[in-house]
Amino acid sequence: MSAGDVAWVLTASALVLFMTPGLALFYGGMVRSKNVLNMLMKNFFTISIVTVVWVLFGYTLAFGTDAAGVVGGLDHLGLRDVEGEALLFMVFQMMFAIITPALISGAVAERMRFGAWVLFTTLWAALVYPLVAHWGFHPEGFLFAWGVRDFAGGLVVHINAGVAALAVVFVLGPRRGFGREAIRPHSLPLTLLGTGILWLGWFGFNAGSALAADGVAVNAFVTTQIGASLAALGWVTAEWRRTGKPTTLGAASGAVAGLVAITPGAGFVTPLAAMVIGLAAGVLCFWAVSLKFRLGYDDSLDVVGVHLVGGVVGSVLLGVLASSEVNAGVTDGLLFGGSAFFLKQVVAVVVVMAFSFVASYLLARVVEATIGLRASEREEIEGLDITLHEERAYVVGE
Amino acid sequence: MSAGDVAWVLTASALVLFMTPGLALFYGGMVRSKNVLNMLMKNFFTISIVTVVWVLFGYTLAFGTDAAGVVGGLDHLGLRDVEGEALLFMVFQMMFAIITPALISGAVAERMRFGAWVLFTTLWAALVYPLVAHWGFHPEGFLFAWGVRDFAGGLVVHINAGVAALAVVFVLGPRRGFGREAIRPHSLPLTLLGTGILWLGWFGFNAGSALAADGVAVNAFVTTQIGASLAALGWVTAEWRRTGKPTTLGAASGAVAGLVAITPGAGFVTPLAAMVIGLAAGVLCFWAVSLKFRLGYDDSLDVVGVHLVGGVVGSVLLGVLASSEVNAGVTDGLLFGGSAFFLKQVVAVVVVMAFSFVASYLLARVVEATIGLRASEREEIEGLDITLHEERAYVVGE
Amino acid sequence: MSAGDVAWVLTASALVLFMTPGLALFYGGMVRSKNVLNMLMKNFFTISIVTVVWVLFGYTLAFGTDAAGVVGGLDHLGLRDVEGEALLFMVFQMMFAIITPALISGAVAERMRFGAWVLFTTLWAALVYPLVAHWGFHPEGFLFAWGVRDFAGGLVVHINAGVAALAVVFVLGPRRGFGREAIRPHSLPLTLLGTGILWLGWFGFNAGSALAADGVAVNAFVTTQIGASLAALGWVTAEWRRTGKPTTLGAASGAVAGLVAITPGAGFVTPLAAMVIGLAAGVLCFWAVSLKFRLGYDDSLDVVGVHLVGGVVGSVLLGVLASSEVNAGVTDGLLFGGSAFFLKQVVAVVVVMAFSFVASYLLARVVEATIGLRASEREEIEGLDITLHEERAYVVGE
Amino acid sequence: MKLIIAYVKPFKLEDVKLALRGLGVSGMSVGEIRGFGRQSGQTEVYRGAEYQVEFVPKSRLEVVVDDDLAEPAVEAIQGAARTGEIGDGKVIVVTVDDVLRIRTGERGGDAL
Amino acid sequence: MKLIIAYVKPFKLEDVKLALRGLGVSGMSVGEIRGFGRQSGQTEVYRGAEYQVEFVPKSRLEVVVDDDLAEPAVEAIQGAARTGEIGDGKVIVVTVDDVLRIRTGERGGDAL
Amino acid sequence: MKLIIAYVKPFKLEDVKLALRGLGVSGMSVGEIRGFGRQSGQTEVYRGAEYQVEFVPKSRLEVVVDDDLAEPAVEAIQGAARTGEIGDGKVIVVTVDDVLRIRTGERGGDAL
Ligand SMILES: Nc1ncnc2c1ncn2[C@@H]1O[C@H](COP(=O)(O)OP(=O)(O)O)[C@@H](O)[C@H]1O
Ligand SMILES: Nc1ncnc2c1ncn2[C@@H]1O[C@H](COP(=O)(O)OP(=O)(O)O)[C@@H](O)[C@H]1O
Ligand SMILES: Nc1ncnc2c1ncn2[C@@H]1O[C@H](COP(=O)(O)OP(=O)(O)O)[C@@H](O)[C@H]1O
Repeated sequence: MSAGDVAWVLTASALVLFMTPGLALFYGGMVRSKNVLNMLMKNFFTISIVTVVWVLFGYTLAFGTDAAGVVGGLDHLGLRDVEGEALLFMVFQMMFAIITPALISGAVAERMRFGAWVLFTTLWAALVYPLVAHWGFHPEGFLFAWGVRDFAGGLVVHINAGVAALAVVFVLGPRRGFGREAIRPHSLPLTLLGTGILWLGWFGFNAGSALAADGVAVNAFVTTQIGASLAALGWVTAEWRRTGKPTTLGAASGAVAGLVAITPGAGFVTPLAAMVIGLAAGVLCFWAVSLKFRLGYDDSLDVVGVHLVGGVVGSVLLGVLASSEVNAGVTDGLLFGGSAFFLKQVVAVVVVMAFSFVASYLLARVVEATIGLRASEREEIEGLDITLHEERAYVVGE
Repeated sequence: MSAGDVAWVLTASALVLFMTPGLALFYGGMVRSKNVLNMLMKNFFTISIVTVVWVLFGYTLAFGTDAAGVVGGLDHLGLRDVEGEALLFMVFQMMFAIITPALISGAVAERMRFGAWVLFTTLWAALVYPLVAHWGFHPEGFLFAWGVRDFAGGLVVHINAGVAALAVVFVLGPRRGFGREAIRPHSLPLTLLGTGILWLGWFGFNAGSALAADGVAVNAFVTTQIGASLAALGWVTAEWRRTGKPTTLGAASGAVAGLVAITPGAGFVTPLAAMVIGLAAGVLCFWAVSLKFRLGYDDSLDVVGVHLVGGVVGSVLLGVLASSEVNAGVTDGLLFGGSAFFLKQVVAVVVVMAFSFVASYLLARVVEATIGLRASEREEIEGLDITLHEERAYVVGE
Repeated sequence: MSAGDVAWVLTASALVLFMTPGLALFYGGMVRSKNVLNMLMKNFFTISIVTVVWVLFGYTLAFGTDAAGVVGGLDHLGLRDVEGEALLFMVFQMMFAIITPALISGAVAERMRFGAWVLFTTLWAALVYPLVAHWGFHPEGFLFAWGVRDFAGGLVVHINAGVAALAVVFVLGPRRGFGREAIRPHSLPLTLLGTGILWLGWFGFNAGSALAADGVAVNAFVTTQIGASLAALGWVTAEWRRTGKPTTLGAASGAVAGLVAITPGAGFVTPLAAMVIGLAAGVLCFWAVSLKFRLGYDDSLDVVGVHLVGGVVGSVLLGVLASSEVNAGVTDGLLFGGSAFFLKQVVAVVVVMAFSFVASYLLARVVEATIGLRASEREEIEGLDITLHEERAYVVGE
Repeated sequence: MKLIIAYVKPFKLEDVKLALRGLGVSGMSVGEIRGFGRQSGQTEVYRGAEYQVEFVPKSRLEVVVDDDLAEPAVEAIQGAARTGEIGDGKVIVVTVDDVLRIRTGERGGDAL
Repeated sequence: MKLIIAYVKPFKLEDVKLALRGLGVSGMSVGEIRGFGRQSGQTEVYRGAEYQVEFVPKSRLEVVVDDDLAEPAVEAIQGAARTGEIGDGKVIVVTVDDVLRIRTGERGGDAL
Repeated sequence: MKLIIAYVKPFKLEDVKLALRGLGVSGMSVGEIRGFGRQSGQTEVYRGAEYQVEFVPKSRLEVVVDDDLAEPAVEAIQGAARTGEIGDGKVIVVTVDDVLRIRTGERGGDAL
């Protein structure tokens, strides 16, 4: 790696770390004011938890010498022999390992205890994420080796987190009043700020995944910008037509949906293909977030509707639009006659969804059975901030 | 371009994109709480709109093969043949094309309909910005070819947006109560946050315009820091003397005024010259923002006073202080005997102001005549957030 | 320097500048709503003040040709002959000179007049900071030359600012009601946002101090991430055990304490050593912030507890854990048999504390004797925002 | 003396204030409340679903006046606050035993 | 007519509203107050030290009713707001001289 | 029983509370209001122009007391809230028909 490549990956790593505080604000603005600190805390503390897990053994389980395509060996336990470029790669990947479980926190908002979150995240970051990362990112991971491609984490990050969110919600149950009363965001400006930070960070997320300051990075950068923009356009247009009102929450959610959907293909598709992916993600995710009301699961901040659905849309459309001209590292998609690649992408989606759902469901059950998952009725009514953290987010007039 | 140059321009592009959410917060804090979401939405949605316009034809109109020095040809329609370094340049310039119309949103705050904004921005981004960008940035654009220099967008971005803001305000008219009652910012902390983000992003804006990680970039970086600091100092000192109180809004506005004023000369003047430019911008813009009350046009968030005036101050002072020693790409300014260059800068300012004013005025009239520009009295009284977006920015006590 | 190195240091400089607005928000959220603008203003204005001081003579006093190991000569007065790489180094260091006095503002919050702050900061940035910077950072500064090491400013920035804060607080006295009533943060979300920005910026602060995009930068980046994470973990665990509640303010403060503590050693210790430093900082700083109540000095936002204590912990532990294998620029620490180096670190801590305390105390007295330090009782009761700036932070329902 | 409590549409507060001033009423106290009544609350959109906020924000003003000013004040308020639409609000009159001006200790009418 | 003022635990407001509706009470006005009384405020932690907030947030509701509805309304409020714990709140009844509906100018019972 | 309503300068609230406690008053309810009166509002600066905010923020407290405690309570409030400057505020006394403690159903004096 040249100094230029190192400079870019260092920058990208910093930007990706910044995404987690951004996510905290994005989610924090969407909960009621009595639960915002708990939301922020769950995200910030996830940074600490995963950093420790990743340094000690998460990294080696994901990127250590391959064992049967399923998991990495223990050769890099405690970062043994991880130096120079490998150390840079380790920390860049660490940021992904951090934000993935953090994404789940949006689905369990306003009712999952903090202690339960700490335990669940620790287990999930140790047992679920490294495996999926190995399959999708490690050259000898069975999905990657088979030809599946996931440029920056459509499978590994978004589908993985989105389906885990669904599993945990099944165990946790809905918030009091879900479906009956409208539970409104307490501060949309906070959510929009979070969106801006996420958008910024995503350039590091996607363009940084080129691991070099080269043409692939540039392509990923451009497709990221286009995917986010088109999805916001798609989402807002769809809701404008349905409700007659374009909303800021729609614009924010649409942008994130587009960023999610372009993630798997950012370095593999053309800018024009990114327009298609973004538009599709915006419209489909808008439709998807209404499912929870109809099906009755309380995915509070739409992790399923945005990250799972957006990740699936992006991973599958990559199977259609991938172009070996853009990046020799991928085989052509359906559109260019690569039906095999398309099928592999679909299979990969199913495999990751199945594994992550089952594993996450079991971990949630374990936490429930041991220390309990859910806040008491009183805690939920009075708010998690004051009852679990004994803090108040806003104190005015003093 | 070396990997180092690519790394820097990628970083700069990300930082410039981040400026638009920053601007949204900067403006959002200055409006009343009933209109903050509309303000944020106008800025975020502008990202989507301009991204599409720029990809499809905006870029080629600005940077396609020159036609008579006035406009670019259609050779890059839909980004045809835009790859590698060109693609990087395209996306860096896209961020400028986005924030320029976004700047206008501050002048029309709290009364322009969202739909009208969407239409106006689309037309403006398609018909006005690309032309001015071609004149000032394209090697064969008539202003650039004539010897006019605009390092990072004093003419193309700030004067262009500032004068357009004035034109639209003339068509739109003032807010109810303007001049009679004081319309106060609803959250100055939000505005200060936006200022911080803008300051950060401006390093990408100005130092990134070197399109390389070289001495010119370093010089632009340093002059940017100095220009912003001195202008904040100048503005606050001026108001401290007049009203006896230094204000945070003054510090924030001063910093932005300095960033605007140093933009055209960042890579062309010495650090000490930047002190002069910054100080002048701070004092003159402080004086300029009071004009609207005297002249009675409601430039709500002072786009004219800060961006137009700051841009003119910077572009003209560049004519005085430009130094070919700092950058061989510019001819000496008045101070070093370059009276010709000084005159060219003045002429360029006049040309851009004239064109942008007329074009923007006509576009505003078109929008007014077709779908209407202005919110109804009831919408304005109850607030644009709840009436146009059916959302409430802050919901406390739930 | 290669373009890659320049790209990274430019990026790092931008990130470090961004830390001061971040600090403003971090502090701003912790004060009462009637004083938040004053808090923000003190920080933003410090950027302007120090930029001027640094350009005119601060830089040359710190990094001009050495005079007796104590101070730099006047050869770079007004940036004379500071070009290219030197100019880049100048602006990177400028950002450190800015945030150091800004840190002090947290200790004097809610009662120090704005004018007094302006005068104090100007004097301090001119007379105190450049000297300490010369001693610790300049190759011929007596501490550096003697073998003391301070990778990114444990001594120069954090101990220096932390002890200065203590000195000023002694002169200024406590806020009305300190110790009797609980003075609560008015917006913890603002504080968490500030924490996120500080964390991001710190990557530039520490990894940028390598002044190259190389292995040392990577190591500093990784240890920074680990130090912050472990300290947040340590702080929250400690308070969880004591009070039964994990707090967001604890997580935020812990992260900052870890970032402070890893600063002096970031490029000199291994990732595992960083875990030790972070954990120690988290636990010790948690204990330290309670001292002010017992000893009765009103270090309002815990600049002493976090920056002084964290800086001492980090500088001393560097004396224990420094590894010449990680970086040939440092001698081994106590753990590897380097008792001499350990002692030098301890001595350096004492020297900087003694000098900075005395100098800062005298400057505070001078300001008190001339224009007065402290706001009147009425100003303190009604709030500094409305009385000193005639602005209100939040205006709702308009 | 009478204590007049009125719930009015916030954007009408300004007019009401002027009307009372016109009667020589020296001061008043205003707070914000959530009003429930015939007027239905604003529609809001969340995740593509529209719903109605149950309450309507109103301004609640309190003004103490001498008995003879009570009726004129009530009428002034009505005149100024009226739009003719549902939700214009109510005016309530309650008898006051005594009023005191803290600064001077004056009682009754002199306290106003 | 009577003006009923009640301080209740915020999360009970919903039930109180329904109970009053049940009696055919057409509207009410609700504000937020800081309550001081026997119930001790929430504990909060700051810098590792626990302390108690002095007040308790309560909802304050005002409802004007005809004389004959006053007693039932008071009982309805009690029934709905009661948890049996300290801090359930108070209900205060005050006599109203007159009420006016701004929209129509109706007075007395018709104004409700 | 009497309902005492007082508008006081916010930073005096603490003293008023202590004074009432001194009389054995068990509780009170406090809200924030915008006060209009003789006292002119704070000056603010916007874009280099100074203007005056029309209102002054005040604390509004409500306390219900037995008849015999009413006068002492009024005096206690005045004593504690007084600064001697314009804007110290008012105290209003209104007769209460009945009070009820929600928790126990106690009425009248026992409810306090
Ligand atoms: N019985 C009541 N007691 C107290 N306040 C009431 C009552 N009825 C209505 N209000 C207040 O008056 C406001 C307007 O009443 P509403 O029935 O909506 O329209 P209108 O005033 O035209 O009858 C309500 O929002 C509420 O604040
Ligand atoms: N004398 C009083 N005057 C006005 N409000 C009161 C009075 N006493 C209590 N309150 C209000 O009633 C609320 C509940 O009273 P409290 O003594 O805490 O419990 P309880 O209602 O069980 O007696 C208080 O928070 C306060 O708002
Ligand atoms: N007639 C009134 N009705 C209700 N509240 C009043 C009235 N007059 C004054 N107030 C309240 O009392 C406060 C103080 O009154 P003001 O005239 O400013 O000073 P002072 O109390 O010294 O006469 C005002 O801010 C307002 O809240």
